[in-house]
Amino acid sequence: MVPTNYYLILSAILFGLGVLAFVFKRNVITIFMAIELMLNAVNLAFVAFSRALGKSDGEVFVLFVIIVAAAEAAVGLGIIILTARNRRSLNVERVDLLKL
Amino acid sequence: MTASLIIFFVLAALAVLAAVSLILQRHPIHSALSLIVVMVALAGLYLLMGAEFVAAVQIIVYGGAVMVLFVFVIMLLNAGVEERTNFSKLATFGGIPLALALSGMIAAGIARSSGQLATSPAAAQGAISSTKQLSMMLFRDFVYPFELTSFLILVAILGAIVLAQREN
Amino acid sequence: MSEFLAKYAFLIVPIIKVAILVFAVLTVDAYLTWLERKVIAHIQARWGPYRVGPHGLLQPLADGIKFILKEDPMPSGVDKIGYFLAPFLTLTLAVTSLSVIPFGPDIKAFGYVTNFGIADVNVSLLVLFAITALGVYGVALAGWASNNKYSLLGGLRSSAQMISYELALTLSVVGVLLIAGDLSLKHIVEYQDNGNLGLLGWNLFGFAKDHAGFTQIIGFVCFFIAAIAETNRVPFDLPEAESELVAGFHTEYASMKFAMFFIGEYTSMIAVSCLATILFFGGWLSPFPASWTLTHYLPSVILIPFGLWVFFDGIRYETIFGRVLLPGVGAVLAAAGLALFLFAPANDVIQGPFWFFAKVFVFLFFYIWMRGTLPRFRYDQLMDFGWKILLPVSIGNVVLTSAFLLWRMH
Amino acid sequence: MPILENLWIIPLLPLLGSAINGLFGAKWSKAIVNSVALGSTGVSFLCAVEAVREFLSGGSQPFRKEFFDWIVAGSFRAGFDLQLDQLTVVMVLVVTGVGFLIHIYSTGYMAHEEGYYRFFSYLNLFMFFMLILVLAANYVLLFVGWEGVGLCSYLLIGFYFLRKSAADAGKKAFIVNRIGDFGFMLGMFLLFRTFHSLDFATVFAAASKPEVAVEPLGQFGVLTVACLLLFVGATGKSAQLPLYVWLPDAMEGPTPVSALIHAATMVTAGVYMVARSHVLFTHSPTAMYVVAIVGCATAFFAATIGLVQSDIKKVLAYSTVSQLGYMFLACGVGAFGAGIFHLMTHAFFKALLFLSAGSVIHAMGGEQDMWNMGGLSKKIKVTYWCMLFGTIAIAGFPPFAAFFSKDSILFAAYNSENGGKVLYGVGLLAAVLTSFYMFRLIWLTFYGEKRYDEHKVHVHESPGTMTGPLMILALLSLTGGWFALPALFGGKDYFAEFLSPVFGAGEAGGGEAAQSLEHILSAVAVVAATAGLVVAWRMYSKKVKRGTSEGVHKLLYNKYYVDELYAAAIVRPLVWLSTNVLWKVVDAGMIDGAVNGVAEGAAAVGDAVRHTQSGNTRSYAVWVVIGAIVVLGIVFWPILHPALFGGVR
Repeated sequence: MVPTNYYLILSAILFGLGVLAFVFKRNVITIFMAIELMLNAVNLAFVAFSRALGKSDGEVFVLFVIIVAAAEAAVGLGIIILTARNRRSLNVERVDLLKL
Repeated sequence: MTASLIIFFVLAALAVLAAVSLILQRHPIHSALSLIVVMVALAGLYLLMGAEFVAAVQIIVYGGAVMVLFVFVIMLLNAGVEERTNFSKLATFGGIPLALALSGMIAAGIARSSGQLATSPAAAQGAISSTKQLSMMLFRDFVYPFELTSFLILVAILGAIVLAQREN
Repeated sequence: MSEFLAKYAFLIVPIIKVAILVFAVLTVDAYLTWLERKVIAHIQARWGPYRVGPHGLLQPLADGIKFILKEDPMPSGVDKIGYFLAPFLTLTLAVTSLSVIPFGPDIKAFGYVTNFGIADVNVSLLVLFAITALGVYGVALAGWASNNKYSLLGGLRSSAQMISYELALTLSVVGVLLIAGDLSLKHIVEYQDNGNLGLLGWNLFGFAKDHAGFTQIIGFVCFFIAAIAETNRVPFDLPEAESELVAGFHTEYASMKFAMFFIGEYTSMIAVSCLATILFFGGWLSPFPASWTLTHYLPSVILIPFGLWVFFDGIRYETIFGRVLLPGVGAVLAAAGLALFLFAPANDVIQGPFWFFAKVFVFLFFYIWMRGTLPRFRYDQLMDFGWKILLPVSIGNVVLTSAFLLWRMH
Repeated sequence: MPILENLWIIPLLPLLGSAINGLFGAKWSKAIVNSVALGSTGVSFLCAVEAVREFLSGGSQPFRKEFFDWIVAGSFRAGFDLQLDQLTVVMVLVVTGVGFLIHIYSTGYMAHEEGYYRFFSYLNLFMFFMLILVLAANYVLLFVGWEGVGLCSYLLIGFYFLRKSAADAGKKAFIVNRIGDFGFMLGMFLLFRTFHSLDFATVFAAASKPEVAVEPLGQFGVLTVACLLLFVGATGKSAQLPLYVWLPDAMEGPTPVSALIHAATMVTAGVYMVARSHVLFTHSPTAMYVVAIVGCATAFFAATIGLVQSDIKKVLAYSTVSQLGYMFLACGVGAFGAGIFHLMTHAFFKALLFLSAGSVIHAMGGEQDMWNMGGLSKKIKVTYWCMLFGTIAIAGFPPFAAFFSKDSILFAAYNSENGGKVLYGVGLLAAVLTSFYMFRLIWLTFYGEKRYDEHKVHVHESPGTMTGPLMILALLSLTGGWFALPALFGGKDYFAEFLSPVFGAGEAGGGEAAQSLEHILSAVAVVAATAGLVVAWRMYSKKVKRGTSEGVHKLLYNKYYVDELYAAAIVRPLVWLSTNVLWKVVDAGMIDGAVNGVAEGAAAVGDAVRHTQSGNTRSYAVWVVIGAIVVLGIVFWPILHPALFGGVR
């Protein structure tokens, strides 16, 4: 039986790596992946907690998170395709019209 | 060092390494592949925790649909190796330490707080969350959120179609 | 020794099983290619392979040797990881997908009960879908990695196609799940066992236990179509549409890597056929009512004459090889049939697998038949069909089934 | 299905009809719209009849049922409670019956109008609210109907909303009614404060307890004030002094509307309300007295104006006001039964008159000025006869309806204490005037030489859908009063007796003296009516020209300049206030100023901080991270500070 803390620490590490990728990567798609990574870390924590507390709520939440992530991926990738078409680049630093 | 612990550490190491490679890889496809590895490893961890349904969904939806979309889009846009520009001073200098600080905080928080939660006996023998029970919760207690998610997905589909179609 | 066995049975038995399975699968794949070539040849009024061995029975062997011995060039500018990963991924996943399939009822041997299959997971269907879901990457990756326009297009097409049809595939199964109320393939089969009704108890006809069933014909049709698309077979084989994309995603692959794709494709065919058998055609259940005990001798009744025919067919064969091989095979078959006829317990053991593989064979034959018959879809037609017809219909099936079950409940 | 148990059906049907017509009617042909409107109303009428039958067969026990709670707040409860007793029976039958007839009539009259479906949707909606009003078992629900009919009347007056006069008339009606409703609501509040309930049953039971003292004349106790406030509402709705001004203008609406809403049903709501709360009124002679005086004054006042009007509908409008005055007079002198009786008969003959007038207008192709008519009796016989019936009825000749009702009112007024004689006198005078202006109308319209251009207007009888209801109503206004027929010959007044469970048998005190007195009085009334007839005949039977307009005539013709008075006294000051204070100062100054100020403030802040917007997504990402760190720091503070500053746990 693996102690819950291990899972939590792991999820913390994964989340941190996700954040790292989030600020470190330049490619829009990769940044998006970083977000997915963070979501996964959170899911892990959810499942671990639901195990520890002996309730299924956590897993239900994980399902919801996954659903939302799927929807988000559909829309987000649509946006990315559009941006790439218009800006001819996937580098977020080149997509910088949103300023004064 | 029980078998489950060994499996845990193997999978955990796999996940962490894959996550690191996600960061280090310069080609989106490789990042995507690393992410898939992370997800599969996580699915393995779920199985280890006895949450087989979540594990399966994790692979089916994340591995089989979401990431395929990513790969598909990468191929479609024929994305090349990413260029490491450094226009954002804030990100260049502040980004990595801040991210580390954040994860450190979370880890510290967990380390300090997780003394409170003791593994419940129900969890010990993994009696909870047979898939049936999960579905019960999903369709009884969480039925309205569930229906809402279906609506959300519908909206997402519409949004994706509207976004992706070329104006003609 | 025996207690050692008892101690490590949980480890040893699966290993043995895996070994058997892999070997069997590879052989079956090999002879599936032979069968395919033969059948299509006859459909097109040709002879098909008939030089290597009697009836070209050794053709698969020859092909295998060819695959192994061939040079394996690697095109320039490929993405090495992807290029190597892709075929392995395809093959591994395809074979793994078979691991959760119960080929028959549990076997009792040496007082040790084991399931007729590798693993007995209680969400085996989900696991199966999970594995098939990952199957996309093999193709997509191969297409992208091998730095070739045709391959890329093939990869794109197949990933799009697989995503599109996966939905229909999954949804078409939901009806069965609603009826059985269980995700374990074994239980799904057992649920269809409606004693004296025989094949009417199968989900296809839906006179399941305590009348809580509903005919899944729609579901089956959707499932099978989607499955064909998932396995990239005719008429959905656009990823490798040779007339448009040379050979699609595996244009740049040769020798063993190509063979892996090949085997993977056939293995997934088998897996899908098994799945169809289990979900809709009662798995290992006999189509006859349980009371008709005479039908238990059907295997022998088929095997003995077939064996004899093979035997005598071999006798008149000109090459020495043929004279030895065919009669031998025939003799073995006939003997097996006789043995079954004589030893009732063996016969009972064989019943389940016999029916199971019979059904699977029918499906595989159907696959080949369609390849010999149907033209290929155009890409946009493919997408339209998947999204605008298949998906709605399978959703409709879900609604219909659940409504019916609800009505039954009240 | 027992209708009585499901009383809600009766109002619901017209609502459905209204909804259907309102939603889909635009697309449909007139036939379908007709069938929906008529069907709903007709069925509701049948239901009403059935309900009444069950009511009577059930020993005519007052029926009351709470269908569902509507407002429940603390001790206050206002439910969707309907009740059916003798009073309601009369009202419901009148409303649904006359309403149905007028619906039929409208199909003919409105046949060539724009917004046909709209008209019927409104009309049905009105039926719904009116039925709610009469069926309600508590003041709140009654008020719902009260407001609802007000709304419908507004909508229908402004039916030709492209005509400014119509729109203005609608607004006028609405606003004037608001004033009355304000009083009504205050009255309700007072009642609730006094009796802690607004259910009729509870309130009246509490009020009729012996310990509740009758407040003597001239003393303003709670009940008096409450009654007066309610009566203010009644004056608004039933167009009494001083709030009658909207009714004449309401004639801008289509004639069936005038007939249904502004003659037969809605305007009588006030009378109904007063009669319904008779228990309260009888406890306060002051209020009764006020009611009587106002009613009497209105009856006379309106009649005088009606003398000289040239617009045929205006005449009828003023006559309506005056007749309503009669009803209030009856209520004021405690003869609630007589009031309701007159209400019913009035519903018949005034509806008849209006519809006939409508038929005349229809025949004249929209001409309403009586001075441009004349000699129509040959051309449109049916209409003429019906109109004549109505006139005779309203003038109060036996054996027509109003004879009985009006006489019982006058009789009651005569032997009511403190100043009954005066009331009686004025009422009688009003009766004379009534018969005068009605016959003036008859002569101007139907006799004499024709004063219109043959070639422009081609007079034609109206279709059967219009004349049919006319004849039915004519019959009703002939026979409508015969319930009281035996009373003349010492028998008993069946109508009063029928209503007596509601009002108590306190009125129409029998006895030989009263008997003979009543004979005398009715004879007098007949004489008065005849006098009016004769005068009218002398003045208008021979060749006439448009009345000169100076002196009294001018005063009357301009309706005592009341509208001008109101305009000068109330409207203009209000307009001035709202333009110069509310608009220019409050709105433009304070409100807009505040809004713009906020906006400018936001803009200034934006100018200040927009320099952080580098537009580089990664910087934003880092900002997000920083935010997350801060939030986590706050959340984890209790856990972290020992970790950071080496505190001990």
